Amino acid sequence: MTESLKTHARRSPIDAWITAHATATTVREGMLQADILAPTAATDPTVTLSEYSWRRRLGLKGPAAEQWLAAQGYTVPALGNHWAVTAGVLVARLATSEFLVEALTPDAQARVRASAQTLYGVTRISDVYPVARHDLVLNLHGSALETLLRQICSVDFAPLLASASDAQGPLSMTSMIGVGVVAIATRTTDLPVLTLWADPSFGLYFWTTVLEVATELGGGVRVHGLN
Amino acid sequence: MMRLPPIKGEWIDRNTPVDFQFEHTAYTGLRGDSITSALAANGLHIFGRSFKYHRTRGFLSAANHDVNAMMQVSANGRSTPNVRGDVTRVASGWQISAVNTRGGLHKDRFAILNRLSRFLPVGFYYKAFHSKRLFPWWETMFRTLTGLGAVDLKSAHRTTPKRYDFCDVLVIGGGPSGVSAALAAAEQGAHVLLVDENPALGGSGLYAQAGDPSIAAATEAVCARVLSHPRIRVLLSSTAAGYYADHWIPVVTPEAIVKVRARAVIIAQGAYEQPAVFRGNDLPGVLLASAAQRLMYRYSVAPAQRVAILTANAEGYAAALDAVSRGLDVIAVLDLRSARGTDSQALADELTRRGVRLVVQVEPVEAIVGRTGGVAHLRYRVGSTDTTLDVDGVWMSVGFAPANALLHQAGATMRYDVALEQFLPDRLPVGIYACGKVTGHYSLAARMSDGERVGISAATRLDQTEPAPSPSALLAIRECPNHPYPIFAHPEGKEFVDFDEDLQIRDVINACQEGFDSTELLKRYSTMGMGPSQGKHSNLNALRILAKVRGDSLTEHALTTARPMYHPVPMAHLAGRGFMPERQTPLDADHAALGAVWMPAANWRRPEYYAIPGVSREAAIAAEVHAVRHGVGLIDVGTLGKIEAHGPQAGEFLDRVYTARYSNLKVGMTRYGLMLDESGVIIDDGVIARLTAESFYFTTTTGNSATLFREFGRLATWWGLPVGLVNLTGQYAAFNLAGPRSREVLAPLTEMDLSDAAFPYLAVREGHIAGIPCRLMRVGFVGELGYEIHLPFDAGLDLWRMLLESGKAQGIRPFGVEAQRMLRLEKGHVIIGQDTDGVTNALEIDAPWAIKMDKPFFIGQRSLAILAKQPLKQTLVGFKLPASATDRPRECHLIIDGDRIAGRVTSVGVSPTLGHVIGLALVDPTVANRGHFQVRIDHGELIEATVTPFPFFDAAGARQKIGATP
Amino acid sequence: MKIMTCPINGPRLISEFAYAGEVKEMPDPATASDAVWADYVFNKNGPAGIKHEWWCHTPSGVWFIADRDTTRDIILRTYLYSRPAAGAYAP
Amino acid sequence: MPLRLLRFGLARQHPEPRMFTVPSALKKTYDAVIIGAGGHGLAAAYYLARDHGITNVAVIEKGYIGGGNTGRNTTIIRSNYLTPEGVQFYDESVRLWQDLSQDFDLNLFYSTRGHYTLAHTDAAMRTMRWRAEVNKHFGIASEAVDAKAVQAAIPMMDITCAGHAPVVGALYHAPGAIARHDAVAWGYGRGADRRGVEIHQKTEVLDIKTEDTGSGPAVCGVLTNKGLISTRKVLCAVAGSTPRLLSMVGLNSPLYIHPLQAMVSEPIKPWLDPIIVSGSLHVYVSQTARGELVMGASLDPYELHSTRSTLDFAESLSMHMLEMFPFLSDVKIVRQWAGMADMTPDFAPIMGKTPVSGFYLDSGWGTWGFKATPVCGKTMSHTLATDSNHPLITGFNLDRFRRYALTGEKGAASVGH
Repeated sequence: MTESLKTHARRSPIDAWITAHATATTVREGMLQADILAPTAATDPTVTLSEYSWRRRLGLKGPAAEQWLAAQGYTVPALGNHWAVTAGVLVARLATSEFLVEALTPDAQARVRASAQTLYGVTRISDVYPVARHDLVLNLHGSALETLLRQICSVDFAPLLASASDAQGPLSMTSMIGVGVVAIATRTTDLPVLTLWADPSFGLYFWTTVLEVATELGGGVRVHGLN
Repeated sequence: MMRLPPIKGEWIDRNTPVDFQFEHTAYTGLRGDSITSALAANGLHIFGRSFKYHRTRGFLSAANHDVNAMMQVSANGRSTPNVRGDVTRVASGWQISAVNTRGGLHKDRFAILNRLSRFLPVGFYYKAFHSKRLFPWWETMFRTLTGLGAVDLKSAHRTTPKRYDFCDVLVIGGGPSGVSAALAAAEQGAHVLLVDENPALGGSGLYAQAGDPSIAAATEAVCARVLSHPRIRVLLSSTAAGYYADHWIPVVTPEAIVKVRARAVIIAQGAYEQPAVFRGNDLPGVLLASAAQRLMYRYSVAPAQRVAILTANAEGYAAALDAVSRGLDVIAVLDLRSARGTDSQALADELTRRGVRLVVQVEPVEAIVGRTGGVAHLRYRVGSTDTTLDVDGVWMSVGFAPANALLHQAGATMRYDVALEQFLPDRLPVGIYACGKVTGHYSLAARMSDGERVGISAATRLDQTEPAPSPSALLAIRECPNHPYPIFAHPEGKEFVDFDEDLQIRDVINACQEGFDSTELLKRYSTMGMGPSQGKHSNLNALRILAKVRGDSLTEHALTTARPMYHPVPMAHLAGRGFMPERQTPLDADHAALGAVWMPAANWRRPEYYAIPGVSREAAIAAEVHAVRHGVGLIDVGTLGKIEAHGPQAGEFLDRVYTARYSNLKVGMTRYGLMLDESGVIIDDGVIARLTAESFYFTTTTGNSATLFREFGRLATWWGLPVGLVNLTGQYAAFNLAGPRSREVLAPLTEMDLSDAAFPYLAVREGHIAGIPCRLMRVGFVGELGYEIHLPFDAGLDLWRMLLESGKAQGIRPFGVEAQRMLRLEKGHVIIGQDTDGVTNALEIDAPWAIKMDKPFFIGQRSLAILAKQPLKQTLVGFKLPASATDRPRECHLIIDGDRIAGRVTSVGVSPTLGHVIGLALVDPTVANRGHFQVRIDHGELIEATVTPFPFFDAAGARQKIGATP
Repeated sequence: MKIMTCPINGPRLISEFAYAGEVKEMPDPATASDAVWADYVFNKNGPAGIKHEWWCHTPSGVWFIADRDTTRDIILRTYLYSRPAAGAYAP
Repeated sequence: MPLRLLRFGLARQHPEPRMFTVPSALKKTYDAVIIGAGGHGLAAAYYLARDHGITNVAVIEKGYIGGGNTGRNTTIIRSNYLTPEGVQFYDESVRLWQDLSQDFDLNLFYSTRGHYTLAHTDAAMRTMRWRAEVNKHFGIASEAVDAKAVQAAIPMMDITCAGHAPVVGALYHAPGAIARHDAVAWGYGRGADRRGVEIHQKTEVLDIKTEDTGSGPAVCGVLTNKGLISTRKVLCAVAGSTPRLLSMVGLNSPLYIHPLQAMVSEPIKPWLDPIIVSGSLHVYVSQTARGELVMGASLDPYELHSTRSTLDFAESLSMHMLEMFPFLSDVKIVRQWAGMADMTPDFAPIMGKTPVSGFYLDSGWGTWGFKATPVCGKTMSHTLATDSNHPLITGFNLDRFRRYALTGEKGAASVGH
């Protein structure tokens, strides 16, 4: 078989939106991303959506899942529904015994990618159950963040956002505009950032709907996110 | 001109005129005017017609309850029905007309009904019009008469930005008690949300002044502190539409609903002033004293020049002083009581000083209409002497009804307090508080101190599980604000109890006489309180009449249940934005580009077929079928449920969930799965693949995927089976590459050994295609050599494109659900939900091979054992029609045996492969056994079908097993 | 809207949860008479009162038991399911 | 103006007597006791007295006449069911309905408006055709019609439902009707009352007494908060309270109670003639003679024995209403309410004799059973009077579950794909 076919693109859950709206694209971790968008109305947007689906990610559960993560050198939060970031890698404990791992920084990508290849490889690791994670991942940020959230989710995020840190914190699994999401609040600038993970098959609906509400509030898309 | 001189706190902006039309005549009001205050300022006093008798009506409350001043408003290309004229702020360019008239407000042709009123008693429509022959004619007439405003069928959907909000203490009502409560609660550190239906705080504290500005000043002072308090947020022009479980209150703002979750709720909504019931009490110019005060202080409009005030409390004397101080001529203050209370007396003395005539022991006889259509005279009686006054306004101040609907909804119990002649909250639920007039406090000082007490209590008892102690016993009442029976019958009637529904005293009495002498029955028979104001100004007086008729007291009656909405709410507000979650496979955009005609599948959409320009639907589908049978086709099956089960007991788990056995399934092989409910009814099916000794991968139908995955989790918990369940439904793409040439298409893209030896029929393999990790299953749903390929979502689109590219030489075609349906029908494979229904049990589809009754347990097994002892009611059979047949049955056409229904067609079509009609049917076995049956097709003719075994095509399954020569 | 408290995820609107009926232990299919089995399959504990029910927090997939008063619409307690002690039939 | 209204204008005294007399106290004994003075219970009492000459009957009502689901439903009357049992049963009901106003000399506003059950998927459309074919087989006017026909009949409707659920067709049922619900109970109540039946409102049943006759248990009395009644026949027609009464006689049933909610708009000028139902969007709506839109949706998602209202009901129903009828954006909802629906596993009622001799059931009405009121009265009075199930209800007996002989009405619940 030819080399050319061996390498393939990862597709973002909002690939169709990107190809329709981006005037220029770039590839991050093998995933097509918008580089430049047709200029949006908001010059200084009150709330922004940034996509991070391209980050390397893995998910797992099973009796030996926590052990395996530790063996891989990841720091696992002890508490259920909590997350912790070490060496640019986020490890989240969903409910009690399921885990979501994501490389946040550029230099952490390769490491998580390697772990993912082991985890999802054809040879199973006993008592570790891989959970595919091709989620739509997006960051919400800005002065109108809470206003936006109050239109799309019944949970009061004020406490979560208040406790936002860059090292660890609680996470919330809830339903937003009818889609199940994992939500965490981090803080890299003065304002907190809410990161959401959603099932990719809901990706386009979720992205376009939240963007529609955000746009009404004077917000828009920030292609390169905050970092 | 009836506009009064400016006064502090008025809501109007004298520098901004507003030009609008009412009933096709141009008027000018001021910014801040309500529709009716602007009309009053222009000298009008008739604003609408009543619902039943089409009587002319004017102001009643000027507080959002003037149901007879409902308007049809046309503005910016939108015509809106049932706009409340008494509170809606008029804007430039509005074209306004009264609802419910025929030929305009002043030439309303239906006014004739007023003269016929004596022939239209309570419930008249139950007593006539019902001859079977004539009713339709009468009904048509009723339907032209009925209704209020009209909807504009052209107007577009208006979405609203509905949102959630949260607070410690929600205070509903911004009058003196409410603002005091909000301030006190905030001072305790609570985050407070204060809601008031008016555009400004203060309530009656600002308009009931008794001519003494210091009262308004005291209220103003508290309002100012509230507005500047860091922990108090204020929502104005907003109503709390109801109380729902766990302190969940929809606050209706002009733009949208705010759904507030509070930790404590304080109801401080005050009281509705109640009308006196006497002949002519509905004439334009006869209104509640509080309405007059609102008009004088909020809009600086004089609702009259020469006023008689009918009263039974201090509030009436206060209103008189307000009238005098605003320069109106108070002809007389007529007191229904034999003696004044202490509060009244003080105010009466002041009125005497100002030369106002005061009378006691008054019994109103009638208000009499004048040439202008408004009230011109008031006749009253003292002892046996009648006096008639020339007036242009009659103000009623005889008592109040507490605004306690939300307390009712929250589950508070009420008691009727005889001393106060008012319903008071008795026991309040946890976290619910009340203050002000609702709890019987009427003086400004009392309302403020009550509010403060309750505000502190609410803020300091957050999240306590015990309800607050009942509202404090009232301070000794110096003067009762409520007359026990302000109701005065007149031999000629027209004393209105309910202004929405045009109900008079005799209507209540007659309803009781007919046996509807309980609050609920009275309401239902007379429609008392069923109108847009929901009885806010009628239920109490009706109850008083009811009690009098029954010879008992209000202490023995309860008000009818006050259900939401507290105040009518537009559907656009309730609907909000209307989120509709939709799922898409990664191929969605490409399907569209390929000309997909969509069909909904749960919250997904799937290509029904791919349209070809200039080719019919049938032909396009036939072409897709042909491609799969003779070449190769590709279908997106990514909407199927996709689940993994891991762990040593995964096989045992599947043995219990499905009817077949999986614990003995060889690694690398797949097996069909049929799922039942506990009663033996088929609910789902799929393919189960064993990837390793401890890992299974399986599919469910699209519609059931979410609920079944959830249910598997429950079963594992219930059964105590530690099985690891992973839902890949959205995380994986899947498509089926099928057809004799499918192998040729796949081979160039993979190093996997696709030979029958290495990868036989029904096997599952994991490997890479074009470098993408994939799961391949050789399944035979469409009955050809085929590979169902499951792979990560993010790689789905690329592999789909590569396969279409790679298959060009083999003439590959994407195919849709319809082609797949025909292909599987030729193979006689059932579709759960089409060839079965909500009651079809597993014995009825003739698939014994799929059901292992010798297993220890599976869901539905025990019930099947019971059903097996009974004769089959129906069985699934195949049938065909000769190629010559021109008429063909459709799905769900019935199988007829003599005069009875013997079954139905579940699937049918002309097989492009076989060239004649084939189908499946659920049929009474005795009929099926005859080898032929009759189907009743469209237009009723019966056609003969021949029972035939299925699969209809390639019965031995050679094509899917070893592949056919293309 | 009612608030229900998931033992793992905490208090949420009840619309985040799925209801799966009362906890109903199954008779031994091997020994149960047809009548006993039909009663298990079809009959319900119909009268109003306090019910022990299966509920699932759908965004997290957490199953738990809720004790609910169906007369007053009040959720009394929520907790994770534990298998009944020996004696009850365990499928 | 019909002449019969003249008397009201001319008479000095209101010329109408009580519709129902107020019986003094409970008697010691009745030939039959009917529990529940809703439409069903009163209809049974009416036909017991009129057709079977049994008038020594007490109707016991915890609240007031017609205060339960009779007064809470959305008043839709139709017979477009799926099974022969269902179709024939409801067809008889519709036939009775059509003459009821004249029988009672009371205008029930029985209004034949036509009834559209919309299909938004091909699977739903198959079910519509199935129902249409079964209906036609029994001579009932039902037709499966396509989207064009729907649009032609309801031109103001957004046939795409805001693009969310395009209508592909419908089941059109011409006899579909609405009626003034309370009046039905009053009509039956008045008729029964005039024939000597006693209606005891605000009287609550505390227990039902049975004795063992050797051949199993038999009813012998009813204990109320106003004293003990001895009787050999008890009809239970209490919808949401049925399970409680069943437990009094030691019976189990598959009945479970979910609230069913409804809401009504302010009066607007009539624009909607037919009754519209959409299963996918969970909407049913009709416009009354007062001009109000009466709207309902699907059952609440969990068991509850309370008639509380929920906001999410009003929100989602409004949302779906606007998908179909966007021009109603500014029309206001004035009131919402709920009733307790007694559901069964096969979507058919549970009627007739029970293992307890003399205890008869009229239950399992699911979405309120208003449309069945007359035929329930007819069949249950027959069953009571003759102690044998009326032929129209033999398919609906309680023991069908023990026998695994469920009706097929739930067949319509099948879903495609």
